[in-house]
Amino acid sequence: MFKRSYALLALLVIAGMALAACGPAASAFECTDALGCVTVGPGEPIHLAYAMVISGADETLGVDSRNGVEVAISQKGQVLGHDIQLTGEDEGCSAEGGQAAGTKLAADPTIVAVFGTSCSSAARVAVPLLSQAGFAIISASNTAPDLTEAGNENNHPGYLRTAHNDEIQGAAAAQFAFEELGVTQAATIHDGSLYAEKLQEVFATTFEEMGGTITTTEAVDPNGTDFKGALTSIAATEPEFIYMPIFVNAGSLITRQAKEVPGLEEVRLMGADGMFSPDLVEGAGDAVEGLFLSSPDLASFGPEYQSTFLPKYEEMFGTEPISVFHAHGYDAANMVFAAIEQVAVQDPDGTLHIPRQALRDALYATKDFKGLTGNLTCTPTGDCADPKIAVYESHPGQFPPDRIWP
Amino acid sequence: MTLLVAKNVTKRFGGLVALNKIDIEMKDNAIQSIIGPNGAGKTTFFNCVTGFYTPEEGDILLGEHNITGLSPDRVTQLGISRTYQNIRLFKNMTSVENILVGMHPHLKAGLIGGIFRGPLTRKEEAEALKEARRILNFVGLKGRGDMMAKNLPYGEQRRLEIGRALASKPKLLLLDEPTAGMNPSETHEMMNFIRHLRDELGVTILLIEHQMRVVMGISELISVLDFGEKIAEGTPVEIQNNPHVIEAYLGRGAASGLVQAAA
Amino acid sequence: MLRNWTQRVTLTDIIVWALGILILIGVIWGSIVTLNTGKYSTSTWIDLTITGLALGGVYALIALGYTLVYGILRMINFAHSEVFMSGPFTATFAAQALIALGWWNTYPILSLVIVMLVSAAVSASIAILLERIAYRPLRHAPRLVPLITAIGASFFLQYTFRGLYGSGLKPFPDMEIFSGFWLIGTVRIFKTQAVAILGAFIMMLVLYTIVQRTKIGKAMRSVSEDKEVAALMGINVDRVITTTFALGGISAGIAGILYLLLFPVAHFFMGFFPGLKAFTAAVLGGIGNVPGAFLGAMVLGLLESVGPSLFLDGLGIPAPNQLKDAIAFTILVFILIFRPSGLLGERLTQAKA
Amino acid sequence: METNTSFSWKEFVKAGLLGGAVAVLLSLVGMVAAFSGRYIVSGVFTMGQVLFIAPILLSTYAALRRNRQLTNSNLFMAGLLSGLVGSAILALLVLIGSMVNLRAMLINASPELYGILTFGRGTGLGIVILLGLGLLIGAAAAGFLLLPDRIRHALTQAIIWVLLIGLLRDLIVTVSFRWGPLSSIVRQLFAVSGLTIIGALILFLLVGGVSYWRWGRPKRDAAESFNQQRPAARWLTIGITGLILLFLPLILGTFFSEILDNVSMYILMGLGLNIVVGFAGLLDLGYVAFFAIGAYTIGILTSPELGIATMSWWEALPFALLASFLAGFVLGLPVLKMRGDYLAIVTLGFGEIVRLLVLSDWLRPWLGGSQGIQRIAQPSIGPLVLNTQQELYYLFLIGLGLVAFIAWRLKDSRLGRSWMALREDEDVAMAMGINHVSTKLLAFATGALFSGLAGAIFAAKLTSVYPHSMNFLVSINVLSLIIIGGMGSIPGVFIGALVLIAAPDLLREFAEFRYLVYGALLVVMMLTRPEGLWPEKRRQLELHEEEPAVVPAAD
Repeated sequence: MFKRSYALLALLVIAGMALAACGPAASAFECTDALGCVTVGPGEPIHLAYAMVISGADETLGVDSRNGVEVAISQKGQVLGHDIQLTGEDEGCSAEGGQAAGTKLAADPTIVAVFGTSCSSAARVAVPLLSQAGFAIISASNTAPDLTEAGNENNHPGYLRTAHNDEIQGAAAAQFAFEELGVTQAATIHDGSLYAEKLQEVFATTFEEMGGTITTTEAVDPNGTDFKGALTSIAATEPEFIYMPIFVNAGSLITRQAKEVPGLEEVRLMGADGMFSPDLVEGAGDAVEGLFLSSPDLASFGPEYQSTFLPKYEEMFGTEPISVFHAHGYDAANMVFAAIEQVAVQDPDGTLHIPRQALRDALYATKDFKGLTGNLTCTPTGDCADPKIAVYESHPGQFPPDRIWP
Repeated sequence: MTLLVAKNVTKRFGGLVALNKIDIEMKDNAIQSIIGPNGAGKTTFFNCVTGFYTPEEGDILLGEHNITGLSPDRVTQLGISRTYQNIRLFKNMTSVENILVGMHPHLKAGLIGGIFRGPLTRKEEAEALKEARRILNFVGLKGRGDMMAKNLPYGEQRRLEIGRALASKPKLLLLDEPTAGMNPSETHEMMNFIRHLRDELGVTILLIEHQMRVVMGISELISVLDFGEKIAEGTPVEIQNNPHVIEAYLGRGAASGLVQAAA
Repeated sequence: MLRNWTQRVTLTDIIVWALGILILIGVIWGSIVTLNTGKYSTSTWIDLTITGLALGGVYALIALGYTLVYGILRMINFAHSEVFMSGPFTATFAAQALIALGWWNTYPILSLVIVMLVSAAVSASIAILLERIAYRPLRHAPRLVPLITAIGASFFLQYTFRGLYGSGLKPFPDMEIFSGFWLIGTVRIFKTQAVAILGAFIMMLVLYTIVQRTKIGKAMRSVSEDKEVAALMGINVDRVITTTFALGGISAGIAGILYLLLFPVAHFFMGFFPGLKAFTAAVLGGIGNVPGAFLGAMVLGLLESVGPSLFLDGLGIPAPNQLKDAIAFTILVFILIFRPSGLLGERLTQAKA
Repeated sequence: METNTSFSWKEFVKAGLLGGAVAVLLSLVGMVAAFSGRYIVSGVFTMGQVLFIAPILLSTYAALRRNRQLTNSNLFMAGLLSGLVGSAILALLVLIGSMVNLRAMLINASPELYGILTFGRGTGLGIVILLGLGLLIGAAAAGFLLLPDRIRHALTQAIIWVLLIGLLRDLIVTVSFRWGPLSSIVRQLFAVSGLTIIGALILFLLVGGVSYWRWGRPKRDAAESFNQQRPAARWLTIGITGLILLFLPLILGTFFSEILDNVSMYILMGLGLNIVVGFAGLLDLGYVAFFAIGAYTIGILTSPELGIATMSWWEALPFALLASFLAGFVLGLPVLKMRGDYLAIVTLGFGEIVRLLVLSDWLRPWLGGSQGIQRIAQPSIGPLVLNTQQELYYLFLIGLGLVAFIAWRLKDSRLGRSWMALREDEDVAMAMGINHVSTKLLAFATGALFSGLAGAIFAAKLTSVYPHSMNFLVSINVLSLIIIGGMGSIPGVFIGALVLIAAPDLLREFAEFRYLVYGALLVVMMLTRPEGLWPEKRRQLELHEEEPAVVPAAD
């Protein structure tokens, strides 16, 4: 069976030998880029790829971002007269998945840029591989600080992200809680994901630096349903405020159940952009009243998101956004398009040459880019998310919620 | 000298008393039988002896060892092996393999030996194989060695099972209805075969049997169980004209049905 | 007796017992410490208890499905967790439709009934299909085979529904009549919780009567004793087994709705862990035993919601609730070791494996 | 014999319904749409189309085969009927979809899907086309059945290979990039997606011709031929395969090496679980636990992050193996007295417990909690650090060789016999003097050891471990692959791993439907071929025991 397939491969090669004469003609363009150029022949599509989690328990995260990217592509139509081809690999929200996806994508020199990864654990393994291959890498949902921390072994050239660095968001949340609300006793909840765990850690440290006290840290199962136990043990420590940077599913249930736990009825809850979704409002029902959510400043995010993005998304995928990082994916895609249009060299016959290093530089140089998730400006290490974090207060049946701070 | 001594062995299942104060003694190199209507507790007694059940009361001694409540594998290692009323071979292993499994207690090779197959292990395996073939021949399964056990004809399966039991070199061999489902000629063969076993190998044999011809034909001593009680014991002749036995077999025939359902 | 014990005891037993005792000590010690610190008030404990019982109610209804099937076929219907998922997942759409019709809060009871019917119907039909296509042909195969099939079916169903309805969350709308709580003395019991506990209890009674009193129940019991004999007595074994699966499916479907009343978010993965817990519950109470399943589920729910705070907190384990599943599984293991027939015992004669 | 010409139309309607139902299901779960982007033959037809045509074709063909005795005309009638019914169901879906918005519920019932099903011809015309296609399918099935065997065989082969190569286009092209001048040549045969028409033709004729030519020559299926070879020949085969394996990564490059690494890792685990499930008949669903223990032991002992110890990988390895072996014992002790099916659930529980513990904040100082352990040491030979997939592949290869050898030796040892005896009949096995607890424990612990080894290499490969890598699905993957391959069969593990682990890695659209397909495979396998793709020699009939379970997946 398998021996045969090798034989077949060999045969194909030989058959090809005959056709060797008619190879593609070399183009006039001289590539001087440090990382070389991608050449896209006339009529060929520009090849972009994703490395996101599209199977298993965390798949909504990746599928949602990918959908965001696809919306952007279909809205964009063509870049410099070339279609856009999106292929991708499943990174399984795990290190091994990241390695597999990274290795496979890295082996395909036609790829210009990679969207991903979804999970920071995957990024730590995949990004070096993709960076090696000379791609530009933009993640829509990595939030682990080390990925963009200058000098950190996990920070690699060519890597950018439109998602929020935990450092920024966690700190902002702490600031809001301590200064705006004036609470001094806070508890935190995480769900064992890198994202939540890191975010609450940052919150805790900042909050304590400011002089507040963390009464307790609870951990919950993201697939769990009954969180009364966790909430009760939190209630026993009598916090005035609970920070729970987790995801929609557990988030909405905790929001409900907190109202039912004696001692927590009046305690204010706060989530992060992982919960910034219409599903939360539906899932949490009336209990959502007064829930704080931190998220990039939607000043620019509001109308366009509602008026054009959401309808398009639902038209394409038959459902509302299933998670929270679709807009980030959408922005990432548009950043790439803009950068390509900026650096690509086009031959008269329509052939496109995309210098890789130049593309990266263009992306790092992104400034005041009007995206769904705010005004994107990239730092030299690749943090592109709008640094202005706003806090929103949710009300039943209302999305997006009201911006109340700053 | 006596090989097996069972002293007032009692086994209960919930309310039902399956064995009630049973005493049975066996001489070395004897052929003895246990008879009784269905559900009289014969097989239960076997299970007690072989360690599958732990009797609530009483002792079972094999030679000088007290084997009461030992786990089955220990009992086998001490020299008791058995066959089953409804043949229970390792269906999907070959005849030879069945025998080899039977020889388990006498082989040493463990994990390490199995992996490295040092000279010792290889020697052991080779000898085991030879021995296995010898046993196959002895039970008249020459050339059947590589057949899947389940593909053997009924009679041969019986013999293979006995062969497997012999492979552990038992002092005492328990045969649970060895002639069940056999026609007269096969039955006759089996009787000779059992005598042959005793004479050739000097194994002591305890039978459970229904066919009176067999029982009366080969056993030196017969114990009769009924409702878990030993109601009689003696030579074939004594048993044949023992009123209790006749009653048990003819009188309360109807009753035995119930008991069967219970056991 | 003692003598036999001393003779039979092996190294394994000793180690196992040692482990058991160690854990027991840990549990007791933890509880004592927790109670001494007085971190939690009495009312807190009561709240946790009620929560636990409500959770137990849901587990109970799923566990009934496991128990019925196991009782009859001696097989773990691993895919029952997906039978449980399929109903409510589908019912969320019915609920949305009812809202669109404006019935949801105008005729709450009617709506609830409709939703339950939908859920039960879907779950039941999935269960029946499962039996017909995947299990029936394997009825006489060695026991490993149907179990593996069940695992396969479980994954197939899970991801089929993911494909059909998508992997997003499907929120289940609140019902006004069930919002809020009753005050019994100082004890608050939320209406949803009350419904869950009651529903489970009623369903258990119904099934129990069906199994014990009705004709089909008689047939079920005789099939579980011995299929061949039952067939000889003119019982249509296939029909009985199908009925059993249907009953299991129905109870799973209803369980699903109660589940959604308590935790109003449905998704394709919602069946897996509750299913596992429910199985634990069934074993805990004595699998194949209907009241046992109920009792077991209640105990499990209780231990899960009270356990972490009671046992682990005292031992100074941070974020103890993270480990509540670990508690559930540990219970399962030790039940199976020390009392394999469960709290109430396996009602049906058990086959040896 | 007289051929009976009267037959039940019902059967063929059924066949059609079945085929149609499957086709609809594949469409509604999104497979059709997902694969519609992937051309088999560029511009001609896509995998998506194959996915909704094949079920109808196959079920029709199967039904016809069952009624070979029918007269040709009847066969054709029957075929047309079945095909028509099948396509009618699809048409129905399109029709309903065009009238009501199914999408509110079924997210994949998208205009795109209808477009694919109607070949972009709009509802009305599309439905007509669909029905016509149905008739065509039916006729094709019947005609195919009537072809002389030799030609039919050749055709089948050709079609299968065109599909296969067409699907693996990306893979082949990507790999071909390493072949310098050859790459452009190979790529002549392929379009941007799938084969070019010429490429397809060449391939079709090539394979068709070859298999037509080879027809009649004694062809034995791989399993048989291998088992029948004389030892010498067998060693030769092994030797050659060995050489191929040795140079594989050099030929195929990182892309493939990555896949090879994954496959070998799963084979390692498979061989271990095969001992537990296949040999000893203990269904262990918590197998990932030992994998985790192996990986984490390496992590704890080598990563400077936790500051517990900073050994080299080689120094840590023995500890990892010991740890997993002991874990096998300790976890085994309590559960091994349980009934088979309880064992499954309890081991599953153990797997979860381990995952929860490594995830827990409680053990975070020692195990890294959700942040996992990074900067794990990689094995080094002298100055050379094995840190690329190619290099690590050899580590896997060595481990694989060792483990396979051990498994193979144990299979026919006294221990192996005891395991099988226990699997066959535990009571009797005990009556043969086999201590069931210690024997089972050995199986459990040996399996754990292999899994631990896999974990240790895994940790080195990633230089990091996270609790999320240790989930239940790993156990399911391993279980699936040994069952598909053939329980108790060592070569079966290899086949299973190649099919189940490599396939999703090669076909990215597939990844999304991985577990759907696994599940279906498990069920179908158990129903139709419980002994697996490469059955264990002795075991071949084992699972058919009391009653042949050869029953079509549904009827």
